[in-house]
Formats: sequence, structure tokens, C-alpha cells
Amino acid sequence: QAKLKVAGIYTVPFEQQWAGRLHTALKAAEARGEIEYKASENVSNADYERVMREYATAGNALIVGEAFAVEAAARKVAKDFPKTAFLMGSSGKPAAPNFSVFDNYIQEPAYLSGMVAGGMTKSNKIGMVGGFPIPEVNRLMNAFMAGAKEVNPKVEFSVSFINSWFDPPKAKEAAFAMIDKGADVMYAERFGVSDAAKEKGKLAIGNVINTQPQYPDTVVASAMWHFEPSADRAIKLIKEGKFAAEDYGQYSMMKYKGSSLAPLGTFEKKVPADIVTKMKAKEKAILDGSFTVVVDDTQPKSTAK
Amino acid sequence: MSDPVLVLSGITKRFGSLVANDSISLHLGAGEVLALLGENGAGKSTLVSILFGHYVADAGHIRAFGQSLPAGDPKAALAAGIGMVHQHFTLADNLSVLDNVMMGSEPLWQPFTRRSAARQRLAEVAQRFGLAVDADALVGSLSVGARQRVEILKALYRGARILILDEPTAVLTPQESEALFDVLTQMVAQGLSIIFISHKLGEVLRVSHRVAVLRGGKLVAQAPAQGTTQSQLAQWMVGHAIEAPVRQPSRGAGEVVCELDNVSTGRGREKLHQVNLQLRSGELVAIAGVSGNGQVALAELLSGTRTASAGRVTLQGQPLPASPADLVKRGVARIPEDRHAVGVVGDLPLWENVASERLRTPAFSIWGWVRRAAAKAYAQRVIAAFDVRGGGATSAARALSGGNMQKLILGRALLHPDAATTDGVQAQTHTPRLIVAHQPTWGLDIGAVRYVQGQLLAARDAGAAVLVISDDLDEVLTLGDRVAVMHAGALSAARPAEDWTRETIGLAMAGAEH
Amino acid sequence: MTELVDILSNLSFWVAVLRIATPLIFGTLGVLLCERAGVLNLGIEGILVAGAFTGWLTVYAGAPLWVGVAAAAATGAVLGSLHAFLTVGLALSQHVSGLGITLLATSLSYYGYRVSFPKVSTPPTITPFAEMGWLGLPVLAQQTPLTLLALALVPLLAYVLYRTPLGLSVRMVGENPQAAEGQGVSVAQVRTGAIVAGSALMGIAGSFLTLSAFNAFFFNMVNGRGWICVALVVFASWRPGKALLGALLFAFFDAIQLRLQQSGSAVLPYQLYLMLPYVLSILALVLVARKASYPQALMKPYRKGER
Amino acid sequence: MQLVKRNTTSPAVLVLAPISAVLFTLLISTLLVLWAGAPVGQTYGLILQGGFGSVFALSETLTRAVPLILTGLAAAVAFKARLFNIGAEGQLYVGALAAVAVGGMHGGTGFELPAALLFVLMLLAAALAGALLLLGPALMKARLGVDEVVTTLLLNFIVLLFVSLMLDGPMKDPTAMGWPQSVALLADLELGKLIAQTRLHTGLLGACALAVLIWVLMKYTVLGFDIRAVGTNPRAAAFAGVPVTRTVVLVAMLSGALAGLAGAIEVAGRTSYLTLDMSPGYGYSGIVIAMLAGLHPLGVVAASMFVAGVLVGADSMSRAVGVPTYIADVIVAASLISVLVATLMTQYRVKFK
Ligand SMILES: Nc1ncnc2c1ncn2[C@@H]1O[C@H](COP(=O)(O)OP(=O)(O)OP(=O)(O)O)[C@@H](O)[C@H]1O
Ligand SMILES: Nc1ncnc2c1ncn2[C@@H]1O[C@H](COP(=O)(O)OP(=O)(O)OP(=O)(O)O)[C@@H](O)[C@H]1O
Ligand SMILES: [Mg+2]
Ligand SMILES: [Mg+2]
Repeated sequence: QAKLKVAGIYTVPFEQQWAGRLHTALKAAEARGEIEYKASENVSNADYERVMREYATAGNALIVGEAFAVEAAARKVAKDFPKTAFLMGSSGKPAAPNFSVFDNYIQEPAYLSGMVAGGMTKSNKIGMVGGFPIPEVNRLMNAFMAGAKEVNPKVEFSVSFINSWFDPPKAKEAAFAMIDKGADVMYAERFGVSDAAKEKGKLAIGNVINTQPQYPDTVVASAMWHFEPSADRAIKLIKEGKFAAEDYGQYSMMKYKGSSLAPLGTFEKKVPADIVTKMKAKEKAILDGSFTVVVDDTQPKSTAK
Repeated sequence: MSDPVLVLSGITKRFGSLVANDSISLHLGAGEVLALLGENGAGKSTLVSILFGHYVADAGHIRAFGQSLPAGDPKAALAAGIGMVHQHFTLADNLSVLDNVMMGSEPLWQPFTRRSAARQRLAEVAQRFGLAVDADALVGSLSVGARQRVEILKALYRGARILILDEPTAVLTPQESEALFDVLTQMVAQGLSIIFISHKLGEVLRVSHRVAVLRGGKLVAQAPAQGTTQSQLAQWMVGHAIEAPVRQPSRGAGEVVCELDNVSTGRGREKLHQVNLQLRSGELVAIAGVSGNGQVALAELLSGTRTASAGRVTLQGQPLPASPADLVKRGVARIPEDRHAVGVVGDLPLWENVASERLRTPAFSIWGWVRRAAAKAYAQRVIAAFDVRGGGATSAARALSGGNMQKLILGRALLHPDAATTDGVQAQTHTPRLIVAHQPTWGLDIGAVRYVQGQLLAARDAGAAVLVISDDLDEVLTLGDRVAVMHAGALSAARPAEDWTRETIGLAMAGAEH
Repeated sequence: MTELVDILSNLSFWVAVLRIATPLIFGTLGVLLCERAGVLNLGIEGILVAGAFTGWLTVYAGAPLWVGVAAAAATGAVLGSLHAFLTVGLALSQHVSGLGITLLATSLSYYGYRVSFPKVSTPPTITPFAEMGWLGLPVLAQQTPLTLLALALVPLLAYVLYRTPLGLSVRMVGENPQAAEGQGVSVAQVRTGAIVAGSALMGIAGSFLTLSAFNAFFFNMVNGRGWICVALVVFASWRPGKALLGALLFAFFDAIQLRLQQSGSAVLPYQLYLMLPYVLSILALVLVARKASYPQALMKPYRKGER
Repeated sequence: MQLVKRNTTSPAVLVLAPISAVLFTLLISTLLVLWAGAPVGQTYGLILQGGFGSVFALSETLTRAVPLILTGLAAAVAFKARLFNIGAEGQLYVGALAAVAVGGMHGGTGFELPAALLFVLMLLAAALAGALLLLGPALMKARLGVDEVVTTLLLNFIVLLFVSLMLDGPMKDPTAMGWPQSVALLADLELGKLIAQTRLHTGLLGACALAVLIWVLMKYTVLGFDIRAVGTNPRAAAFAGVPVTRTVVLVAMLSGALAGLAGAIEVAGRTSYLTLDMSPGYGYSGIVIAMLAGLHPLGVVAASMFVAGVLVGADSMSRAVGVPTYIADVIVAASLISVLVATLMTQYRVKFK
């Protein structure tokens, strides 16, 4: 039968890790020949609704994107195109019949990566550089901090935001500033942070994507997000004609392989054994549901003196 | 006479429909001073601009020292030994005199400037022609006369053999003009040739060997200066004879209209120091003085663009209003010194410029809404009554020649919107009470000068109190019922014109007590 | 207070200041050169992007780093000559031409990047300039050669402007084009030259971001740095020395806020810290650049044979 | 190369100029599409189609034009008085902020106003906010001689951070799940739609009305004269009795107010709440549009629709043809420059020597 037409609409360029995950997942599906995939990147707030309508009118069966800053508009469009399935990143609720929501609920691996970080820091100072303090960022930072604190109560955090998704030089400067003040493990929410760590011979924790291949001697662990489960589910349901408005949040969690802690790889040996065991145990606990990482979307604050 | 150093043949230049220069052929002999005369807008500046390469002629060609001169290329003109002093200064105020002078004299890609050498050379040239300037002073800080000298030095520094001066004396004081003429004489003595544009026929006949007269872009007459009379020149320029206005003695001064009582204001070269002055209706007071001795301050004070820091200024008993608009309402007519920069807004049409002074009165606006019809009608009347040529009510003011611009300003000041008659200032009831005219005739051609002066006298006779501030001695003596002299911000007593002689005024202008 | 003290006493803070300042120095000198010749160049923001892109792309394609810098400069020069053609040749509004070029250069770079790199997971990188450890000097040793170049350009530009016939002509066409024309200097040529050269500097400023400060090209990575340079030139009242000062000052504020923001005692919302450099710049402007003496002909188009 | 003013413009030129501008733009787009290795085929058709070809396209173009008209007017009036306001972007945001503060914040605060009144208050607040934001630079220029290009430019950064601050703090929408966006306007404060099922809202009428208003103001009122006079020759204006400083301040207020209204109308007409990425540089585009229109208020309307149309059209073309969307901005820039050159060529001819 005719291939399923899917469109992606991203408010940021594909390089932005967040959009990047959606893009790769759908590209994969396309590669498997399941769908025909088109995408627009860097779509400004003012244009978002138009692009949605254009894709919907163009007969796409599934539209994937981020409704965050355009909630109202996006939902309005969904209403106007009941035949089209919408799977939108959103902190809001799904809206019947065709508006499903998802979000990067990867606090679990973030927590685990926090444990690793807590175990790796010598100075007990961890630096965190973020773009904007939005829930999608805050929740990961908070989980990370909680994880670190669990294995190392003495650890202190310094947090700063650069008010831009794309200013690696600036993110790098912020990271340098933290390293100057003694941080020896950096939480790399933005591009540029790992580079600063690398140049100063410090460590870094990857986020959303696994950056160890780029920084083999710097990135200890990465909390990864896999959009595949969500995307594949949506595609499958549509093909079966069963797509309905639901919250895909859980499909970003470890239980559904929506997220994971990247293999320690080059740091397999370097991470203290006790930390690794603690971490593995916690991983199990999360998977069997005996431990849940709380989702805390409040803006993280520095604790360092 | 020796063969000409400069030959212009058949020069024609059009600006749109207007023919600014109409196949003009002219030559300049070695060591000759050629005076170029003509009404405002006759085409003098255009002609010399073409000669120097600022404009490209539509037809005709130029030979300098036997070589034909490429069109539209000042560089070539300079190389050919032609130097030009423009009508409106072309100097950079923020740069030093030396910078202004040496700019462009060295190869662009030379890795360093030879400053000391340049300073020396400048000193030599200055010394040779007796043009004293401070090489390191910022041009912006110089007096008009000094700037004029810098302009001339610029040309001489580049080794000009032919010097073009476009209205050099328009902005100079008598003393400065005299100094300039001495310089010219020296230059001629040293074999330079000079083209000299001026509206002041007296000086023209004194300094030039030969005169050439343009009218409406055509060369209408050439003659040796020897044996040519001013009236003859005027006749050529305008096409008909012009009689100098003869000032009937004032029909007796009336009541005091405006009084300055120990007024001081401003600072530096432009200050007033405890000035006392009474202006009576039906009387014209002329103030002489070397420009830069406080005239600007005085004019601005009485024009509402400056306030006194001490003393009292009264208009008909009450204190003088602070804003220009109020002054105009109270019947003060003002004619500013710099018509281009202050008199009109060049980009706006004539009618808006004419109405601007009274735009805030019921005559031309209600509830902030401009009564365009009324304003345009008024503009038409001013244009007709004051014979403004070169633009209709809706054309941009900048397109007017200086003379016509001045007539426009005069008209807007003198012709009250409510005046029944369209004939100048005759309507007694609506004549201004006070007229403040600062340099009302500089840069104007003889016809315009006579016209403006005539209007001022007519206004006096109609009962206005008139104040004319001028550094043109002839003007002061022609117009003033009473004359006062300004020096270093202080004003001498205003005494009847008969009590003054050129000498006594000159002394007073130089600061001598009396 | 003590916090401020140990921030300032930390050598690496000053390293950061100089690093942050470098692109601003290049850019500000570039704007300064254009404006000295009487032409506003709001194209800078876009020229930075284009320089960052082409510089990086060249190196990515295998060329040596310095060739990348040259490529960035060339890109700037090309865009500069477009600006010159529009503002000098055709005497169009300098504002609109500048903003137009910013839009053009930015979008063209993005388009080019995406066309050349359609498949993206993590952006491709290059090996950027290394620090000059060999250079014994304290703060300078942790900088890259581009910083050295920027610092060297300051006295060089000052020399050219104030000690060469070329510089004098540049200043003159910026003050009074009629006068320059009257002394046989072609206003069009000098202005064009100044704009092209100035824009080349802007191109280099952009390349610093991708060849030194970072090792990859990103969308929106220039992030307003160009506009800052336009401001700094006024602050510097069109003097190269002061331009350096201004750039360092701004960088100083930026480095400070980065450090204040992250400390535990940071009570204020982070936005206030980010505001710091801009607010202080305006303050500095009010104190320093009141009644700054402009190039008299700045923003005034000049058409030969017209008045 | 030298420009020579035309005495008369032949109709041929008047026709050829715009045509060549269009051709140039199309050439650029062709090259870009080829570069991306996509079929050039219907590129042009698609641009036209996407910008003006359907009710939807037209509605989108006009929707895009609304804020541009207002920021364009803001730039036009300011530039007329030689007040170079580069800060419309910031003024737009504070305007939007103020609108939300009035139209959305009074939730808990007991007092209830009739929607109509509240609507007016909302617009007033927005206009005032924009006006006050530009007042600073204007006064600094008038009193201290501080260059306004710079101050307005820097204020854009400050304002954006300030908005971000507000959206993280006092004005954050509690129901937005922590996403930094403001509370929404009351539903009945939102502008009605001109065409159902589209985004086109009544703000368009408001913007056009304002354009006419500004045109009248400039042409028929004393203030209009003051603005034009101060813009071309402040000294002469002062001599003729124009209150120069007051005029500059008034112009600043007017310009800022227009930009502020742009923000309010975007919120009330399109987004209904404020986010940090609400404006894709409307403020800066406004300057370009004003210039494109030769600072003529009515021209601003046309220019805005032109620019918006090209953008929307090129944007949708990029999707249809399958080339990166950044092409849209390239085409806008190209068209912009070529149109400017073309207009110039109707008044001048180039002479090479
Ligand atoms: N740049 C220009 N553009 C259009 N017309 C011009 C220009 N320059 C001069 N003209 C026209 O050419 C005519 C001659 O101008 P020109 O400057 O030569 O007069 P002029 O003899 O120098 O007057 P004045 O004695 O007042 O200096 C004017 O009437 C004017 O209309
Ligand atoms: N932009 C312009 N457009 C049309 N004509 C112009 C323009 N500029 C100057 N002119 C013409 O050039 C002629 C001379 O101009 P100029 O400024 O020399 O006047 P002017 O009589 O010399 O005034 P003044 O001697 O007081 O400076 C005027 O007749 C004027 O009409
Ligand atoms: Mg002349
Ligand atoms: Mg004259």
C-alpha cells in the first residue's frame, strides 16, 4: 500500500539535540521504507501554524513537532484536520481525537548519569550550563543533581543559562568559568561545554545524545533519549487505523527503551566499581518499578559557594 | 597680450530643462585677473565647476596651458595647475588646517605622510603670499576669514597657476577682503592668473583687469575693467539700469519699539557684553562691525533663538517673548544671516517655508490642522509681491538662487497674511513693528541687493523699527539713520549716520575708543 | 565583594576577557573603518555569519586554518563590495542596504550549510587554532594567533588612519566628500575601498567563532555580536585605541556576569546578569560618547555633481 | 561609474525596471534551487502560488503583513525626523508585554471591566510602553547627544532579557507546565478573524487605518510639518518657530507607540499570549520596509504585503520543491535589493566613463 506520509516541523535546526532525536527516529523509519518523510527546521513561531496547515493540507498522515510555544495554535490546527494524526512535543494533555503529546522524559538515565558524575568528581564541584530554564531542560538537570547527591552528598553544583540554544562559544565560556572555580565534571546540556572540559582535561556528562565518540576521554556517560518507540508506535497505530489521542510520555522512559544510559565505553574501567554497581542496581530498580525518579521541572539553582 | 593660459570654447551645461551655461567661450591671459559677473543663478558657479571638473559639460571643451583638459576630473584640473576656491567652503571642520591642505597631495599608497615636510611647505606658501594660518588648528575653530585663507592655501599648495575664486568676498569683512586683494595682487605679480567671481561691483572694478558678464547662462559682455562703470556692469547683468536706493532722511523717529538694557549673553567670540540699544519706529539703525564680535548673539537674541543671561530686553514695554513663534505674533520680522542653513528648509516646498513662521497662528492652522489653501494663497502673494523667480509655490526651496531665496524670506517676514494689498509692505496696519535683518544682502547680485535694501527702507517709512546688522560698510552707510559699531561683544552708542565717517567707523570696528 | 576580588584576581578570568573580546575587536575595527569613510554598515551581523561559515567550510574541506581565515576575509570583502555598490555606487540608503545584506548573508550561509550537510546528527568539526603556549607571556599564551592578529590590527589601523595619505583620504571622505573630490581624491574609490576592507575584517571576526572559539558552524551562533560592534564604535568615538578599550570593557562585563551568575550566592534571576553588559554599555556611552564628534558625512549619500 | 539624474522617465523604463527586478530575483532562486539539486521546473509558479495563489496563501501573506505594516510605520515616522530608531523590535516586545499585563493579568485581581474598555486599555498600555521605551533614547539624543542608533540597538537585547525574566517570573502562565510563556489574554480580547479557518484577523484593518492616519498626520497637520522640517533642517525649523526637542520627543513617542501596538496586535490577533520567540525580527524588517516605501505611510502598506508575500510564497515553495527553508529569506533579501535598485533606476541612469 502507499507509503505513510509523515512531516516533521521543528522550531530549531536539526542540530539541536532535541529536534535531532525526532529527526533521526523518523529518518530511520523512512530508511526502513515504512514512511515518506519531509521536515522543516528552524520554523519561527510566527510561521509554525502555517507550516502545520500546509503539511496537513498536503495530505500527510502524521505530523510530528513541538507545540511548546504554540500550544493554542497547534491544537486549533489539529481540530481543523481531524483526519491527520498529530504527535507533538508538549507539556500539556492529549486532545481527542487526533492530538497526541510526548516529551523528553529521560530523567531516569539523567539520574543514573548523575550518580556516575557524583562518583567521578574529585573536587565535589559539578558545573551545569543550560540554554533556557525550560521544563525539558530543568527536569533532566534536577534528576542529574539528585543522582549525584545520592552517591556523593558533599557534591556542589553551579548552574548557569546562556539564553540561547546556539552559542557554543558562549556555552564554552560559561563552562570555562565554572572550571576556573573548581568544577571538574561538567553537565553538557549545550554544545561547547564538553569542548571546554576536554581542553581543560576535565570530565563531562552527555545529555540527550551520546557524545562520547566525539570526546572519548572527556564524556564519561550520556543520558540518551530514543524517540523511536514513540515514532514507531504512532506509525504502527496509524497504519492499523487505531491512532488516538494519548500521552506518549512513557515511551520516552527506560521501561519502553525510550531512553537509556549510554554504555560507559571508554570509561568502563575508569569509573569506580562501587559506583558502577550502585548505578546498575538503581537501573534495575527503575526498570522493575521499585524506584521512580521524580519529575521536577523547577529551575535548578546553584548550590556552590 | 601674451597667449591665453586657459581657453574655454562652447561650454554648454543643462540641468534638466534649464540651460545653466549656453555655449560659453572665454579665455584667460597669463597674469590676468578676470572677473566673472552675473545675477544669482546666471551660471557662474556652474561654469567654473565645469572648468574644475566637478560637473561635466554637455558640450564644449577646455584647454589649459595649451593642453586640452579631460572633462569631469578634478585630479586632472589640479595637475594642470588649476586651483579652485568654492563658493561654499569645502573644508573638514574636524580636521586640522594642515590635514585639510595636504589631503590628496601625496600618492595614496605612500606608506607614510611627510608631515613635517608638508608643514614646512605650507609655511613657505603662506609666508610667500602673506596668508597667515595656524597649521595645527582645527578648521572648525577658525573664523570665516581664516577659513577663506585655508581654502586659498589649499589651491596654492598644490602649485596652482590658475586660481578660481567663487564669491570669495561674500563672506569676508572689509578688512579681510582688503587682505585678500593684497594677496591677489601678489599672485598676479608672481605670474598667476585668476578668475574672480563677485557681486560687489566696486571691488570687481578695483582688482580685475577684465570683466565677463553672464546672463541667463549666456556670455553677454566682455570688457576691460578700465573705463567701465558700475552702472554699466549692472546694466549688463540685469539687462536694465538699476538705481541705487537713496535714503530719504527718516521722517523722525517714533516711540521706542524695542529696548536693550545692559544685556549680556553668550560666551567666547559670540558674546554680548552689557549692550544698550533703543530701536524706534520709523527709524533704521545699522550696526557695523567685524563679524564674530557678537553680531550673531545680538541677532539670535532678537530672533528668539537665544535668551539674555543678564539685563532686560523689552518689546513695546513688555519683556521680549522667548520663542520665535511669539516674536512673529508680536510683529517682529526676522531675516537670518545664513539663508541656506537657517532661512529655509531646502527640501520643503516654498509655500510651507513661507507659512512656517505663522503656521501656529489661526491664519494657517486650526486645531493643529494646516489650512493648506490659505497658506498656498499667501505663498502666491509673497512670490508675486516680492518677485521671487525660479520656483513656484510647490517647488522645493533649495532650487531657488540665493537672491530669490532672500526675497522669499524677506517676503514672508514683511508681508503680513492679513495685509489687504499684495503690494509689498505698503499696508500701514500690517507692517511689522520691528525688523531684525542680519547680513540681509550677502551673496546677492546687485539687483537683489538694491531690491532688499529698498524694501527695508520702505518698511522703515511705513513705520517699522528696523535693525540691520552688516559688516558691509557701504550697506551700513547707505541704510542707517543711526549707526552703532560692535566690537568684542560691546556696542558703541548709536549716533546719527552723519556723525560717522568711514575712518571713525573703521577705528571703532578695530576697537578704538571714541 | 570578596567574590568579585577573587574573580578578578584569577588569571584565567583575564584570559577569558581577551578571548571574548577578540571577535568584537575585529568587528569593531571593521565598522570603524567603514564609518570613518562615512558609511554605516549594518551588514556586519550577516557578514559575521558568512565569515564564520566560509572560514569553517574552507578548513573543513581540508585547507589550512589560515586559508580559512583568508576565505572568511574574502567573503566579507565580497559582501562589502555589494554594500559599497549599493551605498556608494548607487547612493542607496545605508540602513536598508546594510540590513538587506545581513539578511542575505545570514540566510545564504544557512542555506549553503544545509545544502552541503543535509544529514546531521552532531555537527561536523575541524581542529581549531591552538593556544600559543610557545609565547611566554601570561594571558596571551592561552590565546590563539587570531587574538594576536586582532591586537596587532589596532595600532596598524591607527597608523593607517592617522599617518598615511590613504588614511587621511578615508577620514576626509567621511568628513566632507566634496572637499575630497575637490582635491582630486575619488570619493567613490576611497569609500568602496574602506567598506571592502572593513567588511573583510568583519569576515575574520566571524571566522574566529568557528576556527578559534569553537570548532563547528552553528545556526544563530553569531547571536548579535555584530550589533555590539556597531555600538562599540560610537563608544570609541571612531578611534581604534578606544575601540580596543570598548571591546575589552564589554568582554569584561560579559566574563564577570558569567561568573557572578553561577555562584551559589547568585540571588538574582540569571537574565539580570546577562543584561549587565548591555546596560553598562549604555551607561558607558552616556558618560563617554555624549556629543561624540561624528564623521560629519556619516550616513549622507554622496552623488558627484549634485548638491 | 556615475549616476545621472533622469530628466524624464520613459514609460519603457517604468515597465522594465520592476520586471528586471523580478527576473533578477527569480534568477537567484533558480541558482539556489539548482545548487540544492532540486528540479527548477515550477519554482516560480510555486512562489506565486504560495504567496498569493489561494485564499489560504493570501490570508497568510496578509497575516504576516500586519505587524510589518506597524513596525514599518514606526520606522517611517521616526526616520522622517531623522530619529534612527533601530529599536522597534524591543518596543514591539514591551508592547506585547504591556498588552498581556492589562489583558491577561487581572485574573485574580477582583476588578472586572467591560471587555470593550479593557481592549482599549490594553492597546493604550501597549502603545504607552513602546513610546516610553523609545523616550529614553530620544531624550538622551536631544539632551546629551547620545547616538540613538546605538541605544535603541542595545535596548533590544535588554528588553528581550527583561521579557524572558517576566515570562519566568511574575507573568509566567501557571498552566503552561513551566514553559516560559505569559498568561493568555481574556478570550474576548482577542481580535476576530476576517476569514474563518484562517489566521487573518481584524488587526489588518487597524494597521491599514493607522497607515492612513499617519499619512494624514504627515501631510495635513502642523505636527507633520514639524516632523518633516526637523528631519531635514533642524536649525531652520527652530528659527521658524518649530519646537525641535518637543517634536523629536513626540516623534519618538509616536514611533514607539506604533511598534508597541504591533506587539499588542500580534498577541491579540495571532498568539493570544507572549513567548520569547514571538517576533521573527519584525522590528528590523520594519526599517527595510519603511525604506522600501520611501518613508511614505501608504507605501509601507504595499511594501509590507510585498515582503510578506515573497516570504510566505518562497517558504512554501521550499517545502514543495524540497529545498532548505532558508531559501525563503535569501529570496526576500534578493528581491528587496533588486527592487530598491530598480526604483533608483527609474530616477537615474548609470553612466560609465
Ligand atoms: N546641481 C544642480 N542641479 C540643478 N540645477 C542646478 C545645479 N546647479 C546649478 N543649477 C542651475 O544652474 C543655474 C546656474 O547656477 P549657478 O550656481 O551657476 O549660478 P551662479 O551664477 O553661481 O549664481 P550665484 O551668483 O548666486 O552663485 C541655476 O539657476 C540653477 O537653476
Ligand atoms: N539641488 C539643486 N537643484 C536645483 N537647482 C539648484 C540646486 N542647488 C543649487 N541650485 C541652483 O544653483 C544656483 C546657484 O546656487 P547657489 O547656492 O550658488 O545660490 P546662490 O545665489 O549662490 O546663493 P548664495 O550665493 O547666497 O550661496 C541657484 O540659482 C539655484 O537655483
Ligand atoms: Mg554661484
Ligand atoms: Mg552666490
